[in-house]
Amino acid sequence: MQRIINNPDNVVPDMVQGFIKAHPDFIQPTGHERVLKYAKAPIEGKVGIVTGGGSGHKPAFVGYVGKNLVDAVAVGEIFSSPTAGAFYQAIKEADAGKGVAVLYGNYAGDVMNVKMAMEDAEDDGIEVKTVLANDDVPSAPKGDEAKRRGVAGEVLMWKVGGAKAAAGGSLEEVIAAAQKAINNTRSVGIGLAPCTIPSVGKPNFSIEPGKMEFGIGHHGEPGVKITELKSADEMAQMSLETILPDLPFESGDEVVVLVSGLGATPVMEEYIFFNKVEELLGEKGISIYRPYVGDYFTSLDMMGITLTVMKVDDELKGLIDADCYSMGMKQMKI
Amino acid sequence: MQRIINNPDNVVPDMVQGFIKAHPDFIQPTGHERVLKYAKAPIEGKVGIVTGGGSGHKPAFVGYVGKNLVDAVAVGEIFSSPTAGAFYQAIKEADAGKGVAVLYGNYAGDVMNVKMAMEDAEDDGIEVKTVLANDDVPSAPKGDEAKRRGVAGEVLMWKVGGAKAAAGGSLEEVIAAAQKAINNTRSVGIGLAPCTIPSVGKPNFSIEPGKMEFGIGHHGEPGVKITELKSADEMAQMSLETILPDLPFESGDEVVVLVSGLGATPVMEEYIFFNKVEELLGEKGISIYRPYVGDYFTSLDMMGITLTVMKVDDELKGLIDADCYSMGMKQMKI
Amino acid sequence: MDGFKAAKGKVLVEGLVKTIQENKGYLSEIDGAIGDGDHGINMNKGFSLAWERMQDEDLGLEGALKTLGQTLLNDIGGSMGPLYGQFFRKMARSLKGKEEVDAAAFEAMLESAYGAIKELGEAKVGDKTLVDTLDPAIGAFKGAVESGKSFSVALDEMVAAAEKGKDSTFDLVAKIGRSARLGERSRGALDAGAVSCFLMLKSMSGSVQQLLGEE
Amino acid sequence: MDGFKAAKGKVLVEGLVKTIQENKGYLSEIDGAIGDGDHGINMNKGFSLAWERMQDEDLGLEGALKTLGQTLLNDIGGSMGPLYGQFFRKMARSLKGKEEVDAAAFEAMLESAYGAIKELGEAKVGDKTLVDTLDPAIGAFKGAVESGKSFSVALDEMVAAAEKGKDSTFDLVAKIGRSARLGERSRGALDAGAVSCFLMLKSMSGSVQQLLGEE
Ligand SMILES: Nc1ncnc2c1ncn2[C@@H]1O[C@H](COP(=O)(O)OP(=O)(O)O)[C@@H](O)[C@H]1O
Ligand SMILES: Nc1ncnc2c1ncn2[C@@H]1O[C@H](COP(=O)(O)OP(=O)(O)O)[C@@H](O)[C@H]1O
Ligand SMILES: [Mg+2]
Ligand SMILES: [Mg+2]
Ligand SMILES: [Mg+2]
Ligand SMILES: [Mg+2]
Repeated sequence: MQRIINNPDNVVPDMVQGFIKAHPDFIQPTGHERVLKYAKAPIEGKVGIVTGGGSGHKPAFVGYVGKNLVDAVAVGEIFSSPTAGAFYQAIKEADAGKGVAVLYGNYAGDVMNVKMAMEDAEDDGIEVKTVLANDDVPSAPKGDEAKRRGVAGEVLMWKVGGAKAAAGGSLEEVIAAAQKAINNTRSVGIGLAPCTIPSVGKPNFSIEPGKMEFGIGHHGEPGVKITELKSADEMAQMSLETILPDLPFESGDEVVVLVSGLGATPVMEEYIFFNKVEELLGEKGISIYRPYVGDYFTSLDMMGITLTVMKVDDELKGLIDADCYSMGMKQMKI
Repeated sequence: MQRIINNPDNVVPDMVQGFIKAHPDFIQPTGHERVLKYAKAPIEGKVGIVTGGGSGHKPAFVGYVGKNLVDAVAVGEIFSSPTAGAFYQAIKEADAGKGVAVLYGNYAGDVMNVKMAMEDAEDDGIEVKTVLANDDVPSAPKGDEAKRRGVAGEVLMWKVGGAKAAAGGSLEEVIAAAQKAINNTRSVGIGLAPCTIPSVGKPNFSIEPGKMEFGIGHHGEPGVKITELKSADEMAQMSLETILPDLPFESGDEVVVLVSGLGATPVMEEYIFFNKVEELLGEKGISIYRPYVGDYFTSLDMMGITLTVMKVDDELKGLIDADCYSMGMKQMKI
Repeated sequence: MDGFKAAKGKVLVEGLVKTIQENKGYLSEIDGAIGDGDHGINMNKGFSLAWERMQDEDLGLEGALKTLGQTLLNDIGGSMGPLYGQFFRKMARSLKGKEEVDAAAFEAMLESAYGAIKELGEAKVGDKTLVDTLDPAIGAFKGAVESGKSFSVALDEMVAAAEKGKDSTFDLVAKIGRSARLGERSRGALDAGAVSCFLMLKSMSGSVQQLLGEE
Repeated sequence: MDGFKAAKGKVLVEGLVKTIQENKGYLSEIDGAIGDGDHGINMNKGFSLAWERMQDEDLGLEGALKTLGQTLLNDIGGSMGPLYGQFFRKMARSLKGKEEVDAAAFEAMLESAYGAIKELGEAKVGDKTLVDTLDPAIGAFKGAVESGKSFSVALDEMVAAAEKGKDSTFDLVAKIGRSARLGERSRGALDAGAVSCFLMLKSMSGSVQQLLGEE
């Protein structure tokens, strides 16, 4: 395990400490050591945005705390849901009396902990609503969308929900916008080399050299097929063939594209992959309204790439265009 | 080679195409296929900022083209200097009549190509001055600083030079500020796993599992020692012990710290490393004016980390604080 | 009446903590076969922390169960934090105001706990989870009480059914949780949660029998 | 006077292009031992591209050398692009306005080329680079001319010295360029640039002898 860590059991607190020190301008600790908040939260008159999940997905989840994005985040152990207590605290930190939208991913532990946290928050008189991201196409067949995992599409859900809240949207409007974002979003991932949970010390699955795992999950959940390692262009094509018919995305559509590395992927390769995605979408008459290429949602040190496509209408375009400022996403008009 | 590429000989054009498509809002192609420019360059009344170097260091070099940073960049093949023609074209693209500052790294090929390009540009009546980054401490002993390589400190040199030019500085002032930045900057790198040039197809050096190479260069140039793999905290300590006495940085100093992954390094680990750097600097009475943690200057798919520290005075602080917008660095007041 | 004083019930929780601590390695080993090998670690972390918090407190059964549930919920995370957290919180809540815990109160306690698990986790019998232990155990307890058996005998029958239920998971294919990913390969191993649930029911039964004997 | 018409000199460049194309694999193989194995690839790419650009053009020696230099400079990059690029650009510049190329003109051409290499690359004799070929070769040519030998003989002595110089790199430790990183391990192999420089001087000598014979 060639890693830059100390005690493998302490990667989360070590990372959280480093993160707080690195971003004093917009990140603040809270009374709960697994909850961080935007320095200006709660923001008067604004719906609070909360998310959270297991660690190891940097920039997700802490990296999206910031201006016009997430107000407070619950941080879990590596690949393990944060506690209900952490979600509860995050909800309290984000609440400015206009209600709180918890925008998170569809994983059993997170679902249970959020449910518990909501009960406690509601006992405190805080109105809480949720959107559950389920953008990962290969994780369940069409028709069974409710079972799908949330992956990098969560980033677009936070962007949209965060912008809607910043624009003064009510809790219902924020939830509706975030839900629309995720309903219009589809993702798929490809793994080229496995990841290792530091406290375990060895990869908990394997991908043979010369092979790749198509449809892999963000924790190494098995994909839909193992194939020969393909070229970047072929990977782009396979990814689009999985994503496009599922919504479906059609000629004339405008989309936001988000390409993310999985942790050990050089950014150069993400651009090479995106280059083909853009070309293929163009051939299908689908135009990219705004592209994101970078490390937006990773899986420890996994080598691989994910593609996320969101169909946008005028409302989503406006929300996607809004300025924002966090470690994982910074946007401004120039 | 588990990589997301097409023909290994085409990684540079594939990446450049993807990069242009991904950032239409601030990146533009030019008449030279290996030269990209900031969409608004040349900017009336502003000194032009140019850089360039071999590819494989994403975000460097193209990722620093943008607002208040670099105006035009020359893109080389993987780990190989851009041509004199590319540097010449970049100089022309950046020139608005106030002269051009070429801020680049100390590598033989780059030095020769820039020299040639300057002659041609001067024949055209363009005033060109240069700053040669040499921040990599282990690459030559103290006293022999002129031989040292430029590494991640280049990012701070661009930030400072770019901000000075944007603030209306003359060519002499821009050069003086960039030179001050690099004179005040020291870096060191640690490699945990080697990188592979795609067209070569296998690592051109090796690091045994359980070992690390301290003082490694950005192309795998041998470090000063190979040791057992240390903890993140020990790596931070060794790095500071190399950097601090060299300038020297002393109690009471204020510094900018830049921690960068080398390509395959999960961002989580960069924060774990930074956490200790901050603590150790604090113990020495050195305070961090602004930290940067992320992938700022990489080496293909190398696993490892670099630490860069720059001592700042009031001028440098002001320039470091200036807003900027590029793929590799975005900063704004919030 | 056949029962024990709720005020004396902290020993039930003490027994649970000891049971989990003693079986930490065993539970992780079982989880290692078809899960990620951390069940004993997770459980031990939560139960030990809870005990630290309550050991010097003068608590009855309700208070001790509540502290245990609260700790699991707030300090463990993952899936087991909320599942066992609610399990014990709901047990505590069902005891509210009760001074004496008789078979009916114990049954109500188990039912509330099971209700929480069902509501949160949505696992069914046969999914290869702790529900495969819990469901037959409660059924056996209720059946025994209904047919007029004593609290103590009902407890014995509960433990026997829990053990059978736990063993039944060996041949099952996991339908829920982490090992569900393995599909057919999850057959031929016990479910870690089913084992921990059995060990806890057995421990509670022992503690209650002890208290009943003292009355 | 002993010389050839500059207008006919494009054949010198044609010969250089063929030499590099024929030795592409050999040069890369040599570079592979202590460099990164791309010297033949880099050189072939530049020389072939230059020839494509000039083959249908009616060029004299000056124009052909200039196109070659310009192409290396503008399309190759790395270290060899500027080094050999300037090498040939400076050769071209030294011929400006000359109709006849005699030994003095050829010597001036070599001197300009060497001057460019020294200015740009700052390598010294013994550093294990193409300078180890070039320096003795020019010295031999000058010596021969000074002692009254013919252009043709001077060329022969130049090639002989170039070959000796090239061979001398075998035992040297690299002080500059990529192989310098290897330190002592760079001993016991030829330097790729020294070899390409020798092959080019030999090729030019052959082409000139041919032209001199035709006069
Ligand atoms: N939805 C659920 N309902 C009931 N029990 C569950 C559910 N999900 C998981 N479990 C139980 O949790 C156990 C695993 O716990 P543990 O190893 O601590 O968590 P993790 O799977 O996150 O590593 C399983 O053996 C199973 O009995
Ligand atoms: N500064 C220099 N001066 C003269 N020749 C040099 C210098 N640096 C490198 N060389 C020559 O360049 C050759 C290597 O060329 P090549 O393989 O094409 O470039 P690279 O080293 O970038 O792969 C060396 O064998 C050496 O002769
Ligand atoms: Mg487990
Ligand atoms: Mg686990
Ligand atoms: Mg070479
Ligand atoms: Mg090379």
